[in-house]
Amino acid sequence: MTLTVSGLVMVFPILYAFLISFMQGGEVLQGSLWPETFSLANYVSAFERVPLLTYLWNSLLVSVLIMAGQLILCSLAAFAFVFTEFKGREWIFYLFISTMMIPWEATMVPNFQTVQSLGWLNSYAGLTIPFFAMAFGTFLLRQQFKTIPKELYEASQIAGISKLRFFTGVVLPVAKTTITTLAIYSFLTAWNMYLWPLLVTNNEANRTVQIGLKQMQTQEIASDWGVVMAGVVMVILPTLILLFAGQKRLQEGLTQGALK
Amino acid sequence: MTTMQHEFTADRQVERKRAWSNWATGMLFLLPSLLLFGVFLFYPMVRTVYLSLFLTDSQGVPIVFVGWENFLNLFQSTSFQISAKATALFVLYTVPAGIVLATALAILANQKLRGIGLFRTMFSATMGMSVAASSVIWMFLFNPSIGLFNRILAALNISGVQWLLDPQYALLSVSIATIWMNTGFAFLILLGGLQNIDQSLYESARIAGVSESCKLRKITLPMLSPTLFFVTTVSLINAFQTFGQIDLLTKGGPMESTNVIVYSIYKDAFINYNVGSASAQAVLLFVTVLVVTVLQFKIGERKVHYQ
Amino acid sequence: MKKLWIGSTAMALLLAACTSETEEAVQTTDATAAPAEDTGKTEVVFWHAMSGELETALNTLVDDFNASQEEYEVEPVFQGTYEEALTKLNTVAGTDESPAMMQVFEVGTKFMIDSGHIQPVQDFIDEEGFDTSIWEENITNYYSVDGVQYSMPFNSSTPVLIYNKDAFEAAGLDPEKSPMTYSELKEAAAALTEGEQKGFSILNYGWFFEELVAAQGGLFVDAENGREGQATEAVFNGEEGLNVFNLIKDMHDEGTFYNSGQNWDDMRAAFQSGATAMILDSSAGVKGMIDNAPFEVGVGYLPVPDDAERNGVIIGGASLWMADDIEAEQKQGAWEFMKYASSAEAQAQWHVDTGYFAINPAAYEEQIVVDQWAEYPQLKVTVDQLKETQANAATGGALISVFPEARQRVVNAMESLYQGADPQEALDQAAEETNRALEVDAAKNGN
Amino acid sequence: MRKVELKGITKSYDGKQDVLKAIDVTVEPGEFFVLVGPSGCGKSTMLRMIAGLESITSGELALDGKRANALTPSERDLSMVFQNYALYPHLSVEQNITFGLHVKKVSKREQKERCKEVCGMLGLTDYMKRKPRELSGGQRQRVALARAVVTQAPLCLMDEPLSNLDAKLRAKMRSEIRQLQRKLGLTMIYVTHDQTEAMTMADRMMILSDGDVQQIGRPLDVYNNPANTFVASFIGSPPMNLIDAEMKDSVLVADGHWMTPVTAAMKQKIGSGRVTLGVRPEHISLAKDSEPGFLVQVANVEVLGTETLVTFDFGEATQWIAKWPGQSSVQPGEQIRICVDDRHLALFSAEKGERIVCEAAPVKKVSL
Repeated sequence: MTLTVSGLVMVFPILYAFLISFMQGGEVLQGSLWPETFSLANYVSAFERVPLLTYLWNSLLVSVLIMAGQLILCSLAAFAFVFTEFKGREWIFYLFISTMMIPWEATMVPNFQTVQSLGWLNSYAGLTIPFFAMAFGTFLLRQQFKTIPKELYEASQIAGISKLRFFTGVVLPVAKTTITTLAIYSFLTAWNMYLWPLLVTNNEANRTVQIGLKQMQTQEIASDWGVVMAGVVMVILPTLILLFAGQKRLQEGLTQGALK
Repeated sequence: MTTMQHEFTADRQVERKRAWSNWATGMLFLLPSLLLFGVFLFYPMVRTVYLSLFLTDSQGVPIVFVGWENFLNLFQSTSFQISAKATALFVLYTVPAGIVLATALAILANQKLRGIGLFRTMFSATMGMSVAASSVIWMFLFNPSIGLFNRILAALNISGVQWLLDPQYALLSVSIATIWMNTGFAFLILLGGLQNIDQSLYESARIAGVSESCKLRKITLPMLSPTLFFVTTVSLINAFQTFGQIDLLTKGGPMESTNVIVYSIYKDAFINYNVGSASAQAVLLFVTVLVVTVLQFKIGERKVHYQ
Repeated sequence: MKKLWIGSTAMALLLAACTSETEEAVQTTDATAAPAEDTGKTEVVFWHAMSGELETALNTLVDDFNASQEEYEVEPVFQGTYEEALTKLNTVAGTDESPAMMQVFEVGTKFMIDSGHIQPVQDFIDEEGFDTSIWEENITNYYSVDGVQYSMPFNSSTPVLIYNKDAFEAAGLDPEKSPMTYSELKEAAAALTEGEQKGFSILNYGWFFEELVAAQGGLFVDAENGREGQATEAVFNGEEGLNVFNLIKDMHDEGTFYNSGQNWDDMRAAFQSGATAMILDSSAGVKGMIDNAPFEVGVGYLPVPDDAERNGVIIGGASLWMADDIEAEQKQGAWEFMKYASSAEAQAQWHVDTGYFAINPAAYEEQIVVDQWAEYPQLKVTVDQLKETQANAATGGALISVFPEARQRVVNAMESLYQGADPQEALDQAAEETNRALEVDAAKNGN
Repeated sequence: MRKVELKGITKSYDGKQDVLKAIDVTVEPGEFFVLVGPSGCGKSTMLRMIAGLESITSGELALDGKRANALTPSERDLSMVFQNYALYPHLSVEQNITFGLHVKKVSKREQKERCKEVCGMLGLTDYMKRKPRELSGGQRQRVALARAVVTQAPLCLMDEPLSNLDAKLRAKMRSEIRQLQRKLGLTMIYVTHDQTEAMTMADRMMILSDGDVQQIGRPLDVYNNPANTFVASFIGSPPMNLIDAEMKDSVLVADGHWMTPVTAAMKQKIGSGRVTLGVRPEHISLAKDSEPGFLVQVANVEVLGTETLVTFDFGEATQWIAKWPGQSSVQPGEQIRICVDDRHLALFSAEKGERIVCEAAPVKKVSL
């Protein structure tokens, strides 16, 4: 009972957005809950108004690139923090952690200038590479790698297996669950970026879908809420599907005690 | 003996070489991250600290060195005091409530029931919602004339609330929306934490005839504490840096009641072109988050029960 | 060190993936631009902040221009809100990334002039002997300083009073007669306030305050609104400003005022759902309001205090600016587009599509406009209000670079009224804070 | 087969305190050498130093006579079995066994063959495709063994490999490992805290305590002639009974009133003063009517079938255990008379607990 009620409360805003996206002009402003007819007109205008398909594709590409980059860099760094020993390791770790506290808004202008001088404006490189290094992900993976018995590492040392081979052949597969979790997390975060993609792109060819959402809202004249909500649905649908599809896998990973 | 010593030095050399190669390997693994951090975080941060001591032109080029003046002005400005207070309140509203909610949902969803997967999906759904999309929806819910909340209140014969327009409620309203947006992520992590708790602990508690609330206090929460600690840390840092929903829902108003420091930084830097003042605020924010996080580690680690 | 080498290869591959994507992207951009190059057209990049239906209308305008001639290809790119677009321009001004043409909102005027990266359109006007008299004087007034036309007015709007005719009738008021003075407004609001319905609402947005002050002939800053020299002090806390604040305060205290916040859509929702019977809105929003409201909509002039002389309105909206550091061909292309956009036909279409004013009054003679006015007689009211405006320092609008900040201060002061603040104190505080911003700005510029 | 020499090996983490103090030992080729001691005594550290997983602070490690201090683990050509088996959870049994063989340049075909052979040897043939978590504890253990064996390294190190198994399985695996080692002729260094394992498996063993070598020797020698009280109480189950005693005139007096006469030779060795006196449980017997004996009260009786353990109060604070063959009918609370063969009395110095060696005296039953 509690479960059902809290479940409905949590998803209500999302359902509401879906419902509104099917409503016609007047219905929205009179505050109806249920559309009189399920019209797809809003979706049609949403697609007409902005190149949604291009945007969706770009979002997908950017998110996947960022995800891949973050996974590679974070797991490499986390591996170094757990399985290699060198002077200053702790110090560098704290340096990493401290980056989480730097407000992103404060770094935006210098970063824009950097990207500009690298000639990365209007490119996927400019959209993605600045996000490849992520303290949160490194932290998460480091905690996970720490739970890997150090004997696994020692056994491979005795067998003469190289660090890199141990990394790819043992650490990554063993930490699969956490890596999946992180992958989903970074995909979603990347998908939801707005201000940065707006700054570094100057044309529609590589803009992302969140900008499209903003493009549908207006300031001085009335926004067409039905169309905006249709846009909202188009923006959240891919991530919701990913979440629902990944849910079971995530769940499995979380429950499976593996060899502990 | 000399050969022994000779061999020993030889060993030391090999070891030193190996230590160096270890260091090099470690650094090589870290290099990509360090490089990007350096370029996209540390460099701008250093620049921010530098700029906080200047007045700049609209393009952020320093013109006049003013030393601590930007900071002094901030401390004297009521606007900044309001910002600081709003930030503190926002953190206070969102972090504890968000964690309690997510924990409660996680405990609810950790039962073994048929179809529980559906509820888990429902609870984690907000994780798939972008801030932009969520804000649009919440703006609609909060709308004083056609929004759902006021219509519910009206149905209950309670006069409507100006959710986002009344300085008394605006921060609270934004906090409610924020809690909702952040629940999905916290829920997923906490559910994972719950599922890692050894079931035998509950079995022995059941044999001892311990009450449910006692089980919660004595087993679940202590065993969940490392996860809770992690979630708290991340939530705290995120709360201090919340930007999107403020921009979309209230733009810092009304009467600056939701003008949290990050938003104030954004406004100063991008709308008012006071890069110096914005930089000074960024430095203060960074220091605050750093102090809070360190404190949290100091206090939190003592209470955390590692398995 | 073989293992390490593999590590860096992985990185290199990833980077390569990124760059190859980039190249691909660049190629696709080239591909879309290719026809332009084939026909030898000069590309003119045009940054704007028009979203939603406005963007559709803008794209139509641009397409028509591109189809109308062979030499230039204007490429419109949405860059976020006015603020975001300006921020972005600010970061790229003077570089290769800079657009040839840029839409900037009215409060950014002084900022643009000071930026040093713009080409005043006056040079082209002089060169061609272009007749600027075809432009609506009250619009061009805003964008010219010391007789130099800096930018080309584009989308312009003014505030108007919008009211619910059905509610007027129900309250026993004449639905064809909108309140013209503050006391008429108060009376009407009192009559309209009933149950869930409040009488009147103003969006908490600095623009409306500026307009209400200017309508009485009041200035915003000294030095004749900054047009006779560098403004150093805010004067909006004078009598005219106080009139406006007292009006809001009184109505709020009487319970006839509805606080609709800072969001345009919220205000409109309040009007359309019957939460308030009168609002101030942009002339650009009138048509949509008439279409969507489930009742008859009336449009009237901005009210003024009973004893004040009506000065008229300041022009709002945005204008088109030309970048300085671009090739002459591109400048010419931008100029051609500006001329095209100000032509009667283009302006007529633009006016009909968006509700923004035609900067070229001849457009109102065009058939499509005549047809639309027949259908929406309310639209004519907005134009009349502008036509009747006296051209002076007050209606010319203030020229300060810290305008965005000043607006925030005013909004703050407006909001504090609802919390019971004293109107004069609230205004004084906003003025004082604006003065500080002016001071800091002056310090930056070394004055 | 491999010879392992440790010469003055010392380990220190902080540079001040030594966790291992100047260890000298040689493990002969083909020998099954057991390192035994309580947890924290440094035995695992020592094994890991041999493996190359820990650095050597000072001293020399030689493999087959060649200095090996600075060699990496893989350069030492050895295999190791870990306490938790260190199986790769994501790999099948077969993959686990062959993982790493490619480094040793073993061809794919040979890898398969070797794996098959080893699996056959260890009864894993039916499980080759399974993942570790689908195996029982004993099977996982065998996989870990197989992984060590398959490398054909001449030296095998084992770190408490049986501690995660139940008692019955442990006994079985002990014997299997021993047989395997003999069959393959491996040099084995085996760490355990379980003295039974040490006793039953070792060719020779080293008893460690607090980083110090207590004794090195063949199991029976150690059992029969423990070098000190530590070894005496650590080796043997139940452990050797110990009690403080004082030399008074020519008798040893324990706990105030238990007395035993000693031979002149012993007396000379002891001198005067305090000693610790030890007796193995199996050397305590019920006194026959004709023999002198002590009257003690039985506190507990454990009948194990082939033997009986009798716990009785000895002195104020001490309980001793006697082990008798067969099934005794003694009951708790009963008063019994016991006696000890004085030939089996072990004496240790009171301060350092070192063994005081006396030449064998003629067997004479004495009463304490």
